[in-house]
Amino acid sequence: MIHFDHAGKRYPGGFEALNGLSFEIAQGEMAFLTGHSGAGKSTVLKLIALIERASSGQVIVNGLNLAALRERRIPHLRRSIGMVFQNHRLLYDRTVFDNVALPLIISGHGHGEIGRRVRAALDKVGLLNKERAYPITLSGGEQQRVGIARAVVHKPPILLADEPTGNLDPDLSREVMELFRRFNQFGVTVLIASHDLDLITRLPYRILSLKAGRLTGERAALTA
Amino acid sequence: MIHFDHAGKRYPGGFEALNGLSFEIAQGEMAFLTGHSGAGKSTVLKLIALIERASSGQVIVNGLNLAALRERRIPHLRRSIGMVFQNHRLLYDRTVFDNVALPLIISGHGHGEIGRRVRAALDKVGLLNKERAYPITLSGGEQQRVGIARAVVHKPPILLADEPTGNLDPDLSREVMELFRRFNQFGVTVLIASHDLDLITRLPYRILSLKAGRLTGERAALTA
Amino acid sequence: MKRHRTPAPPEAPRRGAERRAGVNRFSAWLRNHLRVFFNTLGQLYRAPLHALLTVAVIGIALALPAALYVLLQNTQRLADHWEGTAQISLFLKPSVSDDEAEKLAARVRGLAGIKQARVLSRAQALEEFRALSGLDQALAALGENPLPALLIVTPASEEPADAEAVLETLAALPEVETAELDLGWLKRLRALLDLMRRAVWLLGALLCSAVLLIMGNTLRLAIQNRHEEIELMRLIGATDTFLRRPFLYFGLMYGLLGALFALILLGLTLGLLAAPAKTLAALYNSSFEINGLGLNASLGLLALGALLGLAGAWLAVSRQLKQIQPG
Amino acid sequence: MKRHRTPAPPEAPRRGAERRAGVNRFSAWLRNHLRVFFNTLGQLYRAPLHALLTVAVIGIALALPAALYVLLQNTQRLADHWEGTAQISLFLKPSVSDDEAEKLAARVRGLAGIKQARVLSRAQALEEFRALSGLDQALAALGENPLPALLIVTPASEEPADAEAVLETLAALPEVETAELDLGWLKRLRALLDLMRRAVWLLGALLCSAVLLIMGNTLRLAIQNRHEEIELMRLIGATDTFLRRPFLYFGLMYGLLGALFALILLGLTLGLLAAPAKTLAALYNSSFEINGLGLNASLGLLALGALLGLAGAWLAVSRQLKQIQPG
Ligand SMILES: Nc1ncnc2c1ncn2[C@@H]1O[C@H](COP(=O)(O)OP(=O)(O)OP(=O)(O)O)[C@@H](O)[C@H]1O
Ligand SMILES: Nc1ncnc2c1ncn2[C@@H]1O[C@H](COP(=O)(O)OP(=O)(O)OP(=O)(O)O)[C@@H](O)[C@H]1O
Ligand SMILES: [Mg+2]
Ligand SMILES: [Mg+2]
Repeated sequence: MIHFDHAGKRYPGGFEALNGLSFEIAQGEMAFLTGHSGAGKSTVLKLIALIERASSGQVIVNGLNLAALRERRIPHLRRSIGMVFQNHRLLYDRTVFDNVALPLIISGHGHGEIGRRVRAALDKVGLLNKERAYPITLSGGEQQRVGIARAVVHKPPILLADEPTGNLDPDLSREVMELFRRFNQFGVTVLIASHDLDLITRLPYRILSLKAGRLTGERAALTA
Repeated sequence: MIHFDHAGKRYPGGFEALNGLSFEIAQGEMAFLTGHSGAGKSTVLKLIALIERASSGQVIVNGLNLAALRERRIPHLRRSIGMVFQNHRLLYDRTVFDNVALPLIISGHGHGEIGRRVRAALDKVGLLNKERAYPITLSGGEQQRVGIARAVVHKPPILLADEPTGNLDPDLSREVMELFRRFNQFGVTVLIASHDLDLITRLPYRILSLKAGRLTGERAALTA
Repeated sequence: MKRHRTPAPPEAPRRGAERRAGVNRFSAWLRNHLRVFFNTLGQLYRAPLHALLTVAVIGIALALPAALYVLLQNTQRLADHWEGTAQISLFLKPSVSDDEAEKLAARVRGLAGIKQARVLSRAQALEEFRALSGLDQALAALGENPLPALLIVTPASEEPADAEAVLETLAALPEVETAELDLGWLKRLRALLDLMRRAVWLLGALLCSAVLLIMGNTLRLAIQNRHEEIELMRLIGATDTFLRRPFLYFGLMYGLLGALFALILLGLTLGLLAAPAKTLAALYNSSFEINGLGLNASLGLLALGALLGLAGAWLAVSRQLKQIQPG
Repeated sequence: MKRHRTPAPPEAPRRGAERRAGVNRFSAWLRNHLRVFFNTLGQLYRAPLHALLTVAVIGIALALPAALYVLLQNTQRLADHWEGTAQISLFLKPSVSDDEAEKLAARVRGLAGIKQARVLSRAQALEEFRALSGLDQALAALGENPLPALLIVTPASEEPADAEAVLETLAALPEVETAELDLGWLKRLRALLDLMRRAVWLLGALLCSAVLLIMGNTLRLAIQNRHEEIELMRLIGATDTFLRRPFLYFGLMYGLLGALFALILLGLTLGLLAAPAKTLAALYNSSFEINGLGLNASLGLLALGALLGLAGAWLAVSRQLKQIQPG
């Protein structure tokens, strides 16, 4: 589903954020990406969603070779990916409902279906009662969960999350991870960048460790 | 230095975020504020910096009774507080240097002094080499540290931090806490909201636990 | 969706459903347009002061060339009223009586290349002379009427060359003392109207570009203002078309409302100017009244407003949107 | 600051230093102003297209009333040139010779309430009549000159009542056949100029408010655009004055540049219109030339632009900034 083949990323300015990175995540797999601050975790996720283009090597996502993907087709790629951002990226002038509805509006869904799907997604993250609230009135953890609801509302085959538990207390973190697990059980390919080692090492999934843009270690998935 | 006396906060909409909260933090003390997501940690910090006004009870900061503080004097209060925000709040169209320089520019410092102080602050958070970079080119952890540099550059007597380690890996988290400790050793009053219990229970400082807007527990400072 | 009603388990991606939703492309398209249309209306409604400001600025910019156009039309009408077209004045010999003059007029009407001919008797000539020159008392001082009778002839063609030919024929008539082609007066009028037309075009061009600029500028700022939103939208897969649409509606709507504002402004201004214009006309013993823009030109102005709004939006949006990319 | 050069240990808050830095209030104030001034210049320089757009819009809005003002001034000048002030035309009896007319003129000049008196001989009267009426050939057809000699008298006072009194005195002179006070022509001119003046004021008021609106709108959007920055600045203790300052400079600068743009635009337009105006003047045998705005009025326009920019900024900023509070 996600295949990095000697991918490198050199940012303008010359900084080499990724260096000959190769790994593969199969369809329906769930994996963690870890590493110290600045190791390149966010950069990996950016390459997958074509927020940045790899400067060398190949990245293949959902069967598409991203280097060959034309500008016009990028929206198509992104609609097949749900992203949870490190800093939420909610729109503060819209209600929680409207924030979560965005991916559906973009693909032109009908009013009734939008309502049903958004409420289902909010229900899953336990925020159905905050539907009409504005993000500014939510605590940091609640905002994070709105972001998760938005990422899954259109049922993308791939789910990427950049430190989704950074702003959550330990209990909530576990709950959120549980949520991702369940999405994975329904066939979604999940890749999560996180440095909450305590939490992720306890889970049975594969863990990719980055250091200065290189894969330095990998813990295979534990069999349950 | 910071004194809450039966302070309550009811947000518009009727939600009771804080409820008869009383505690005191002495000058030169360092303390943690913890609690689950939505417990009211950020609200406490907002009341101290007058981002929100208490709806009942009293809050006294640096000798000022905030309920009686006129609108015009708010900047004066805020200049005596350094804040590290949960979501960095950096200006993305300015360099790291310019971001850190803001508090000094606001109080009208001279060019030479700004340069000296900003570099000293960046040096402390280990980002002196990123002086000319734009925040967008920094990793999440680096951005967090820029936020910390900005909070301390004008040497405020009070330092507030809202989950300053939420986006940092464990090593960096420890380093950042160490940084706060050192500020505290130089006489700065420090209050940090955090749910990284692993980290903060290991440190010898006082811990205030919130739950649904009430103080539910307190661990006194350990003697070193 | 019934099978998903059980609360907890997350829904797996059903690609079939995705595709099904994508089948009816047209209804999605229409839905999007309607949504954007009502959103734009809603935005106008929620920020009425802002909307009014922008609309007022565009309205003023459109009202000005429209006002000058109205002025031009009215002057033209005034000119037509006074002079009609090229005229030939035949000054008849003093010996020709008013009766003989009428007969001559009938004969002249029969000639080729003549549209109209009318007699201006000596008394009428004096009257008109008086009215035109404004020197009533000076003429009264003359005592006896010194003016001859005239025959005012309108040639069928307005081409100076044709008119000259007619002039020559007529000048040869025995009853005629002198024949004069009123090109002087005509030239002046034409020069004046030319000047005005040039001014209207100049001003019109200037102010239409001003509307483009205003629209572009307003939208440029509006887009920058929604920078984060656009970035996020791109991140979750919005196409350029989708992102552009609300701004184009915005431009269209503002242009249209601006034109409407211009029409109202023009109406008010003409109302204010009607009284002094009437006073002025009365001094010239004229019943002249200012005419408004008229239905067609009004509709034209609305169309122009809409077009300029849309064009300004397009220019700003295409350039701006490209620049906003998530990074 | 030497003692802080050791790398690691954080600096304790030195309240003494804070206070010391606060002592020289004036230098901090000046530093702030200079910084903002150069920042604003820098912004203009970095986004020249944006700056140009806004400046152009303001410039056009300022250029229009200025253009109308120039038109008014020129018409006034033209009118003065033609008519000067209230005039009394004394139509002399046909028996009065040109010599006698000159003597009469000398006598009239000596009377109270008379500013000037000049003779228009019969030949000159015919000439002027011809030029004014444009009916050369009609007059030529008259053969003999039917006009009497005239005495053109300018009363010292322009008050209609005073002029009437002078008129009565002069009408009583034995050489005078009829005396006419040229109030009709004067009235018309006054009505026309009145109309124009009204239009200038109307347009001026309209467009000055347009500039205010444009400025306000531009700044409103600029402020919203920097919403986050302002919020952050408030959080770290920026005062209202501090936050307002850059926007006021922005308004001032844009107003000033807009006025400059208007002056250039006006110059170009007058240049374009000079040729047809000359043609028109030539038709009237006049050497009339369009005058520009002049130094004083130009400086006035610059001041007006700066003032409007500042005022628009102030209006927008005070309202907007209050609304942006960290939450
Ligand atoms: N747009 C950019 N331009 C230049 N350098 C960049 C850019 N984005 C990231 N970098 C650099 O690339 C490196 C890796 O960044 P990245 O955001 O991938 O780190 P990360 O592993 O997500 O770190 P964190 O845990 O702190 O979020 C960092 O050192 C950063 O400074
Ligand atoms: N402006 C607001 N209007 C209404 N309700 C608000 C507002 N801000 C916060 N709240 C509510 O108050 C409660 C406490 O919020 P607060 O941000 O203080 O929580 P927190 O302890 O910081 O949580 P987290 O760890 O998730 O950041 C939350 O339930 C939130 O929904
Ligand atoms: Mg990252
Ligand atoms: Mg919080």
